[in-house]
Amino acid sequence: MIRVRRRPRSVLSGRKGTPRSESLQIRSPEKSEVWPESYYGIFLTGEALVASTEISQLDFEKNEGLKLSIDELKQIATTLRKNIIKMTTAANSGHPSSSLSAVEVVTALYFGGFMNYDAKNPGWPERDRFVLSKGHAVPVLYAAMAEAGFFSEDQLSTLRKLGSPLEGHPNLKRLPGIEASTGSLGQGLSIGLGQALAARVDKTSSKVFVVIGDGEMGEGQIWEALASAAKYKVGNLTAIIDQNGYQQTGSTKEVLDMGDFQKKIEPFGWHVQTISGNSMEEVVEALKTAESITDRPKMIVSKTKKGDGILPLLEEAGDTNFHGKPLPPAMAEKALAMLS
Amino acid sequence: MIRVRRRPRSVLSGRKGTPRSESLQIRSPEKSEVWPESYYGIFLTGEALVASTEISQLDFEKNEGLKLSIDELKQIATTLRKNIIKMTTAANSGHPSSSLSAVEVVTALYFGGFMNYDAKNPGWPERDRFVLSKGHAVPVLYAAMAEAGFFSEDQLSTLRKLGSPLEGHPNLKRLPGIEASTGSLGQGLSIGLGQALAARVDKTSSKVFVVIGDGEMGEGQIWEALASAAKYKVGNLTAIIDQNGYQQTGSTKEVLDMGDFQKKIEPFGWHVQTISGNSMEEVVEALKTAESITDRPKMIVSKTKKGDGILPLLEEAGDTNFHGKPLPPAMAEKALAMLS
Amino acid sequence: MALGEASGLKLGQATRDAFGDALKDLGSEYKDVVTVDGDVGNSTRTEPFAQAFPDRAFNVGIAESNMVSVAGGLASSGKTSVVASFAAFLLCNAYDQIRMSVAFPALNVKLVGSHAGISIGEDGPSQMGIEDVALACSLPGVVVMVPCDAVSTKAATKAMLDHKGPTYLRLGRPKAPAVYQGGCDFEIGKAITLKKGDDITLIANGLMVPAALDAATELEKKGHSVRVIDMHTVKPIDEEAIIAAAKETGKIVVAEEHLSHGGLGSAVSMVVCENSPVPVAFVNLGDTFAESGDGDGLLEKYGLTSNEIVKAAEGLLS
Amino acid sequence: MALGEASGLKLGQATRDAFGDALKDLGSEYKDVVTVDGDVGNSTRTEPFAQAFPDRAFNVGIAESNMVSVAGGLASSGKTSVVASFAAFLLCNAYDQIRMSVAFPALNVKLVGSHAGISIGEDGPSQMGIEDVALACSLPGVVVMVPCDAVSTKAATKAMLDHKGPTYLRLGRPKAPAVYQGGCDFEIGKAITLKKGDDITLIANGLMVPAALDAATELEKKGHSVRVIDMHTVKPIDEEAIIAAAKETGKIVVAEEHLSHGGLGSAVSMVVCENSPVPVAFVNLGDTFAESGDGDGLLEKYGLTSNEIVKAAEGLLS
Ligand SMILES: Cc1ncc(C[n+]2csc(CCOP(=O)(O)OP(=O)(O)O)c2C)c(N)n1
Ligand SMILES: Cc1ncc(C[n+]2csc(CCOP(=O)(O)OP(=O)(O)O)c2C)c(N)n1
Ligand SMILES: [Mg+2]
Ligand SMILES: [Mg+2]
Repeated sequence: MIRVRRRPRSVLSGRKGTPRSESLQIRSPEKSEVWPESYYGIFLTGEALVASTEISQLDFEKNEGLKLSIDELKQIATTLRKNIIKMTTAANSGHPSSSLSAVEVVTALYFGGFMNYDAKNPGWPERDRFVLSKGHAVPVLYAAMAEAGFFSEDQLSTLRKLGSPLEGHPNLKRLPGIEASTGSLGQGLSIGLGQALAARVDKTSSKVFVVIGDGEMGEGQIWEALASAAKYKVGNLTAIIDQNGYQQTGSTKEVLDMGDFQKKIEPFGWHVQTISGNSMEEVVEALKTAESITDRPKMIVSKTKKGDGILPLLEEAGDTNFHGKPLPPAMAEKALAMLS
Repeated sequence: MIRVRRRPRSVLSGRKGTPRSESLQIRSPEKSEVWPESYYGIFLTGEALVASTEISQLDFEKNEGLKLSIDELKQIATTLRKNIIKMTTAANSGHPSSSLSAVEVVTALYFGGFMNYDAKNPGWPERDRFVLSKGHAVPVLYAAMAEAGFFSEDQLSTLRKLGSPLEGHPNLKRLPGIEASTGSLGQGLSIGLGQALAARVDKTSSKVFVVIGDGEMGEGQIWEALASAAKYKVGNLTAIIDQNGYQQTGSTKEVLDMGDFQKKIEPFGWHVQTISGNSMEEVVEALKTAESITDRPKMIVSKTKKGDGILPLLEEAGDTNFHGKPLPPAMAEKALAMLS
Repeated sequence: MALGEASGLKLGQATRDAFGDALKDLGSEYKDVVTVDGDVGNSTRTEPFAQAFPDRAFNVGIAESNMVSVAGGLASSGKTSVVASFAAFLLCNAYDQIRMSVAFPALNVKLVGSHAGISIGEDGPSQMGIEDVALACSLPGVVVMVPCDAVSTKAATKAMLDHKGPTYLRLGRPKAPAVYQGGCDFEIGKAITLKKGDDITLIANGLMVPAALDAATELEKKGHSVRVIDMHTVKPIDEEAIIAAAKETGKIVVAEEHLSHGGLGSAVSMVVCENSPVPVAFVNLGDTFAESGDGDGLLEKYGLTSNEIVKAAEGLLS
Repeated sequence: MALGEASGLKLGQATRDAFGDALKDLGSEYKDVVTVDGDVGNSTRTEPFAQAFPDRAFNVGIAESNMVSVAGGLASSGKTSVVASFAAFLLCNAYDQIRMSVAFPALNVKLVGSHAGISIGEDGPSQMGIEDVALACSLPGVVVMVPCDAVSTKAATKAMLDHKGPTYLRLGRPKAPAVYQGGCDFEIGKAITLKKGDDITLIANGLMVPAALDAATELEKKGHSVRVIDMHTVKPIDEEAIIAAAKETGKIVVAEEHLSHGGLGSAVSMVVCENSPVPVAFVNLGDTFAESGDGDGLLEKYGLTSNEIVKAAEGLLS
């Protein structure tokens, strides 16, 4: 079982964060008339939620912890993928394919040494922030948070159930560690910009990372945020477009073809890189480059595959978008086998 | 007195437009406690509202009417400038400087042979449409409409007065010839796109022209419209950014510097030209070029001066933005003299 | 017990499905109709129309502001624009565009909001339209309709296309109990009395209509004579029906799957206070966001049930 | 006759000016306060604060959606964000951002909308906030304040900063009659009784408070004993004051510079119906957009005057 938690530098050096006042309350999964018993199978069979991997507990005191190797990151990515499928199939709803495309980016951010956070003290004011603007992909975030120790892995099975703080879209009021309540597309980059500006006002070194969907780029508010982030030269803001080529009603080519994002965003005054976003190597490299730029906001156009990791199954099902639907249990079992 | 009215081709060839049902009702100006008597001076002295010019009635039947010469267009532009100043000073409110920067573009569109309309039958379905997205600059439009014969020039003095359809921002319900109710910035390009698409559905040759402010370009909705207009390759849509370098609270450089619009908009799939928008020659040339492009939407970045024509007076007043305020009567008199 | 069961209703189509079918069916006759979508046509059910009439269907992507103003532009050129999204995204995300590109110029735009209410379930609050009626009613001149089942939704869809001017049609996601089995005489602004009665009136719309019918069944068992009104149009509201209810039954319960502020309850209250003051009780979401969970569980947890209507009625009757 | 003149009030500062002064004055003490503007700081009067505290003031340009979510982001990092624009642009153009980036996460964002009502005059309907109260009240958990004059606006500005959570403050453009000359004991959710009386109660807020005072003067001349209440907070509404008014005076007139739907009138009606049904009459804009014209002329034309309040009251008293 992986348990990765980075103790932020400031905590090590004696500063103390303020804990968030609301305490985490997670109820056990409730049964419901709505779903057939079988949907709970994956969790109810007693199979451990997270395939245990070999990465050992890190030495936090030396604070070299989170610079996991590419191989270790890839192992975590696989764990996240499995949990994404399990939890959405168990919930019998949700957006697994949208979550899968963003796995490498989220894994690298949380476990690759790019973000400072304290899973046991999520309200630590000087933490870095992660905003999932494409909120419907929140299973990838929950999987990462469980992995990072914000809450226990078993709780993933409460996804979308009445009473659970693991709501269908991120809710910052109910789940410590969530930095923005999203679900209405288009708002996350502006929220992240606000957080980046707060760090400037407070003279802290907090960084902010925002993940946006390629369909979501149709929202004008993103372009408002691009312009104003450039105005304020927020060097502590990095955004990632998860360019998986699909939106709800079809491919982005059919629905709204935004073409080459790099060409569109560079003239707004951002530093832009375009990478293969399901390659852990390229993601880590791009985040390093972004880290080194501090005089303006940074965009990573991350070309990915929606449903990455289980594409053959989506093809078999005749729907490589597979938007907003969970894998039926039999398909989920195949997917888990494929990922193992 | 100029009276320019183009009888659209279809009317000449026997087709008949449908008149708009609401009839134009304009009341005479009402006095008010709020403004000092002096503000009415310009209209009450009996001076003709429009300086009479030498251009003769055009021969509509030959339908060569509206291709006025550059010199004739410049004369009209001067008339519009004077009327903008007179009507806003008389109203003691409004946005003269924002109107003045767009005079050449509006003059060329209405009188340079680029738009088909019938001032006496404004509802003619196959007309071309003009949408003033930066609705606060509506004095330039009212001045042009009076000039084109949509209503009589005397009515300009009712601007912003209770009962007058010449409202502070364009209101399509009350003034035939107005194609969009604007005033909340950001919506005009989308409205124009809808009109361009309607022409496609109806298989008419209507064209649509939209004027946008450079500050207004901060509104995300414009960028939404840019993307979707490119998707639909609306070759009958031309937009003009009136890049006068100022918005409400300062220069665009200070408030929101969007830099080079051409570089930003070309990657969206538009045909883009950048011109000096207070040069009648360049405006006419650019509109001709745009007319020749029919496979995608067209943008003209029109670099202008806010308050063009009376800049020395704005400098003297120490405010080259002069946003949203009328010229005090004495300054207006000077301005009119300067323009004569 | 499922909604409507106590009053013998069977589950029918979801109102969004009924709308989708009706729109497609009317498409050939109503040639001026065009649709404008924001990448959710497969959820709002404009998709069948779009497939049948591809030249009259536009999908602008995830850009609700643009979507609504494009619809306004089409309408200003003579089209009947049907513009659909989730109620929350349509009303909340494009409100100013509705105000200025649709309502102020009084254009012929038909706003359609699906996924209204908390019964959408698992997707949670960000996707739930719980304030849409308040927002739609705050637009001068806009007709606001909240049909309760498939049959009345089909009728409302036709009424909306026949009406000249802007309208809002509120639709739900889950299957809805079939209230009108033998057809529905739907007229904008004219409430439908589903049950006659003299002791108390239950006024409801949307999914709360079957809940009100269930409540009436329960209350009648206890010996009360209950009037039930389907107030499918919130604006213009049927003042006559409300005044008659106030005068004749002296007590009113208003039930809706919506926030307390600015919904059906507030509209009824103003009519009552102005014309015939009587006690009114309210069954609604109150002043809160809901959460993720199964739809039925949410209706239960947030008090949108026939039980709550019965309780409210008994409070007035006692 | 000018508003407030009949009751001997003098013109004071516009509420937006009072807000601007108060915000700047409080800026040094309230160190967490930041402002976020959308290119209208010189109209909303956040400008003095921005000049005094340039590092804590952000102007994102003409982009209200971004403006509100940026304010939400700042608040989620511990700031008290004051975000101001014209009421119409703030509430209408950024509603979904308020819903999701502010109200749902219940962040400490202070929404401030200037140019509310039709008294702004010549700029016309596109710039008039006539639905802002309905929209603000439709946001769960958001406090909604409509102060009537400079003194109470200054108090409201402080109360807003002291309150933990999202608030909306409605401000007007023109100079407002000075209702509170000797200071104002402003408490969120606690109405202020300006005049005691037993025959009828006039409940008002904003510019309609001086109109109500004028009306009361007139009605008292005719022998009626009139209670006047400044209902400066629409949400949470002071139920106690309303119930007492209903019980003790038996008749209520509600006056506001706002649409009929979803405003103060509807909030009062619900409380009245639920607790103590009595006749209520309404003085408001009804269901219409206004037009361009001088502010006083518009108030007259659209019936937002003391005369209309007198008429409404006499309707109930006769
Ligand atoms: C404002 C808004 N409009 C519409 C939706 C409905 N919706 C949810 S996901 C989605 C598609 C998102 O596409 P993209 O951003 O490419 O994300 P992906 O699922 O491909 O990762 C849509 C339209 C929404 N959540 N918010
Ligand atoms: C949505 C919206 N936000 C704010 C305003 C207020 N406003 C009116 S004009 C203006 C400045 C416009 O600048 P620009 O587009 O450059 O036009 P200019 O006056 O310079 O021609 C602003 C902010 C508005 N009318 N609409
Ligand atoms: Mg995508
Ligand atoms: Mg400008």
